[in-house]
Amino acid sequence: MSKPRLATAWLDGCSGCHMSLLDMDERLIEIAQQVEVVCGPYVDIKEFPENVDIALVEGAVSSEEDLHRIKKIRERSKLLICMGDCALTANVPSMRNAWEPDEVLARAYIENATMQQQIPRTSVPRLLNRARPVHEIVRVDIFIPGCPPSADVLYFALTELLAGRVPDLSSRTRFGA
Amino acid sequence: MSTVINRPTPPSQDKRWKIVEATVRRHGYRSHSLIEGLHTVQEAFGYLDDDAMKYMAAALRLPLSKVYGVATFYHFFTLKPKGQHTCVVCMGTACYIKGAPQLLAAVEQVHGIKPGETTPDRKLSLLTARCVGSCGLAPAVVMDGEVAGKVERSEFLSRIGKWMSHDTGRTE
Amino acid sequence: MSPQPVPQVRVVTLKIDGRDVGATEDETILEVARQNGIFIPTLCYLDGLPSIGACRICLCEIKGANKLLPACVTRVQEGMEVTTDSERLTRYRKTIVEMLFAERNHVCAVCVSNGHCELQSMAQKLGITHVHMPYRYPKLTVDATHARFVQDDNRCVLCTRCVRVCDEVEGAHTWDIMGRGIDARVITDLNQAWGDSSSCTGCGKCVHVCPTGALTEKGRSTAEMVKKQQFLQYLMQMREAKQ
Amino acid sequence: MTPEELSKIATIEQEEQQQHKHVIQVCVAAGCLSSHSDQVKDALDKEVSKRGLENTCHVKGVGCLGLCAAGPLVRVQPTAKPDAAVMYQAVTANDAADIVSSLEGPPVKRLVCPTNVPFFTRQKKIVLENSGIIDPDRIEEYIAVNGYAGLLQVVSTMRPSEVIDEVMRSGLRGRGGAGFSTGLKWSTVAKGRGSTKYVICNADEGDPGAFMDRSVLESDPHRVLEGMAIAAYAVGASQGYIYVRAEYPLAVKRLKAAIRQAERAGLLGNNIFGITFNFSIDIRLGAGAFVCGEETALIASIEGKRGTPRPRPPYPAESGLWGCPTLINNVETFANVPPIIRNGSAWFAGIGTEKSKGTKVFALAGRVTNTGLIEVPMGIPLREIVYDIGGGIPDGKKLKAVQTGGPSGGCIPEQHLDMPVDYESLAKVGSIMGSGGMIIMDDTSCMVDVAKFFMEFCRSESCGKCVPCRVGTAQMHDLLCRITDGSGTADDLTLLIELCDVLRATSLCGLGQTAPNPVLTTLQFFKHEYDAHIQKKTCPAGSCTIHAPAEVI
Repeated sequence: MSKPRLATAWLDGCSGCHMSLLDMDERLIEIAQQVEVVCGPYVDIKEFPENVDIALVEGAVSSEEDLHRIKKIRERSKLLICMGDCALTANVPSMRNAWEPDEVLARAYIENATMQQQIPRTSVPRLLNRARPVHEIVRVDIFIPGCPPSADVLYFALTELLAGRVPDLSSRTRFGA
Repeated sequence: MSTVINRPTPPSQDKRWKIVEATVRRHGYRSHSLIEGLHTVQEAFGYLDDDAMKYMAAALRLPLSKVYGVATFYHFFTLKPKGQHTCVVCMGTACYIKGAPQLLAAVEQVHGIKPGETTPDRKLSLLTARCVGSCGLAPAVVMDGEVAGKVERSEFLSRIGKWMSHDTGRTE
Repeated sequence: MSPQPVPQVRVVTLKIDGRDVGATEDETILEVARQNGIFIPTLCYLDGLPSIGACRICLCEIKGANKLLPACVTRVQEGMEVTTDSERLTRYRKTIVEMLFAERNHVCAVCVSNGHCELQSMAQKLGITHVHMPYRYPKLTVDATHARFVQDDNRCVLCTRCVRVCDEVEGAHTWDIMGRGIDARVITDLNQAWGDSSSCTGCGKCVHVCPTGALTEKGRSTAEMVKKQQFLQYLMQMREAKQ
Repeated sequence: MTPEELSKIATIEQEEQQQHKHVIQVCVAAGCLSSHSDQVKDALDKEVSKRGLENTCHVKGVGCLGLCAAGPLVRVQPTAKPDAAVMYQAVTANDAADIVSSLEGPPVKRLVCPTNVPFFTRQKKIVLENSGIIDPDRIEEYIAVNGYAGLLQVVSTMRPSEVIDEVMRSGLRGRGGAGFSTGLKWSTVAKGRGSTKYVICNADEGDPGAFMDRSVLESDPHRVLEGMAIAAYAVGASQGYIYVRAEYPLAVKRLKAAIRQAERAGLLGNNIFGITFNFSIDIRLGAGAFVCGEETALIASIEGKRGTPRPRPPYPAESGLWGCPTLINNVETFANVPPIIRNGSAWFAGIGTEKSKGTKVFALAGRVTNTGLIEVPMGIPLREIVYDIGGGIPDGKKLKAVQTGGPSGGCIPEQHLDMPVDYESLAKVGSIMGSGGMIIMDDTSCMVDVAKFFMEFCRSESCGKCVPCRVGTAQMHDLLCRITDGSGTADDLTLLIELCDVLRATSLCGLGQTAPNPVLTTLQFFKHEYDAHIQKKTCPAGSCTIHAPAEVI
């Protein structure tokens, strides 16, 4: 039997969840032996492939590109896991949600800019009206709260999954942990 | 232990405060007459301002935040002065299904104000009511205190139009 | 005040989660459950403040009653059979807590109360991993005008503990609720800046009874605000002793 | 006031009325008043005096004549032959001369409003028996039609417990909505601890689309005062409050006048009818909060506070206003009491159905020909109300639903039209009797939009104290907005249904607990309309503006 195909994806987040994955240290080797890492910031392949078994998603859905990617990720993955608060609550990216995107952009790129005051319109994806948690866009199978979830929590979740069990995380992590 | 109670003096010399004072006196300055008192203030002045609420708080020996909490809980009370003319569109069920929303839309289209707002020249305030109880005559509108039934768009707008063109103070 | 004659209270027996327990009839289900080591989740309730039964998280099933009843205000009765935990109750409790997360802008990760927040720990206890209803993202303000404290409406759950402690314990009644429904807000005096309040004594009781990061001490950074609520019990005991 | 004085007032008044050959009754209740019936009355007065007929023809303002749609209504009644009365509709001041000229001849044909039609003949008037007959501003007229005779009978011949038994036997149930046994409520308050008790009349008629109570207060205010006084005697209260909407200025004015007159006549105050029974009534104005229809919120409001409800028990009957046992009944309930006392409980129990006794007043409104106020015996089929009394649906449209019970009620579809109107039958189809608003809807009304309308109402009327109602009504309203504008999904519908269950089970008071009802009944009977909005992005009734499906966010 071939090893499960694992992909990670980074939407609107600070990459802290991916850092936390790296913090598994030597346990990374143990995990790497059990899975084939097929896509993500850590590997060369950036185009999300077909037939992924486990997709770990960090970040909120904030731009048109995020929206496009999360739909593709869902289509191509058996198990979609939200890794961290941004993916499951929209967290810090959602703090702009009480305002319209144009107001937010104007604040960042005009009011608070000292030079080159202009709102980037080209070669960056358009912001959605709201930054949204992943489950509001596509079906999500497992949620791992935390900001970021600790390396221990991620290790526990992955080993449980690889052992064929649904991880019970309630006593191990929470929003903001 | 008891403290000497000094009845507060009204915020101004305005004679309307006499009516307010009389109401709270009639209720023995008891705290439970707050709503009655606020009704009197609003009837006399058209709205409740900070001075009025401070006065009521002092007269009835109530905390300021409690007075403000009560004044903003009940939708009948308003903290902003109304325009010269008021138009209350009934949004009861019968009026709703017989076209009240369209009347509101008409005012917004022509005079640019939404419910709860007043035109910049302070001539017209548009309000909504939960139900004025004239369901048999839906849609009903209360125009300057007078109930009008089976209101039609064009007649409605022309009545408001008359208000808007009158009392301009301009001679043409 | 002169001492009140102590009225006769009857002893009753009842069942909580199948266990036979004894109590006096002036006690609430919550009090009796806690005495017997049975946990019922609560949010607006705080020992030492008058109970209001508003958050609906402590709702319990009572055999024979057609409605769920809040444990914090429902008095025990002879022969009562109470269920404090069931699949149905957990489902309701989860939804209610999720409602609170969806109502305002609770971003735990950057909150001064992170790790010390009753809403956050309630979500964990109930196993909430995400909020299954749309977030509302209201535009709310932060009032930092007070010399020592900060009020952040984004994190308020309208439990009114601050209103009650200020009114009942401190006696200032600086806080109250303005408006109603989804637009209700906690205010000081005539909805003015806290720093300008003429009634606030600056005692800080409200800050420490607040279950979330809505009322905090100034100068705290993320996860640094630890609330100390023991004072309330202490004050109540001292006052009782004086009477 | 002594019993002899009461009957003397009645006799004098009746004799005076007999002196006039004709009486012209002009409806001056709010409905007709809004089409200027006051001007009609002035014109008639002038016309009568111009012709020097003051001694033979009496023009008077009366309460609601019922058929508001045809107002202003005027009724001309020959004193000798009351049955020969003629009703005129859509009368203007210009018609006054013709009406006065016709007194001795044939009626003014162009104005005649036929009264031999089901709208008038199928009604059964108990609560409204004086409405449109007597001048609400004159206590003498009320006394002349047996007014305050019930109170006299009670205080002079019955013990309080006998009064309660009589009300209990009549089977009267609360007319405010839930239909709790009135007798049972009275007996609980009577048993309540302490010597101070209160009687409150809930006249905060808050349902949008209901104006029964307003009409009773405007047309026959003394009836309500008498009902309250009888209740006060029965439960042992000496102070009463009428909590009335500030939006009803005319009702407030008439109530104030009525209370003053009753006090002056010794029918309110101390030592009523010479016995040691004291009862005073004060008015408290509501200020626009639907939730104050809930008993504990109403009490908070009378105490001058924010009108937020508190958990029950304890019920107000045990611990209500200022912690004292308090009886709260609504206007129509109190108005039923004097006739029950005068005519006996057996008479009342003989009207209606097994579990729902007496009559019910409905405010008939919406897409129906005869909008107005009606009173019908309990158990009458809904179809009869809509098609016979109501005259059917105008403009050749088709009936879609009948909405009863306001924001706590539901939409009853055509297929249930033959059900009897009583508490149990209405509950069976997911609605409630409510206070009596009855809105007829035709196929131009979108049922999802109606559900949205009521949810907007609940969201804005929620007091905000408990979480499920405060947040839940806002969430549900948002979901319904999405569905009606075409951006709703199947998941939204699932969540909507789930929230219905949560609000129902967990909200603190009736407002939140019943807020889901309009959604649930429209889902039960008109699910296809929800599906059309969600799946096909169309509104079958054509009333919702569906936006083109834009981006998901």
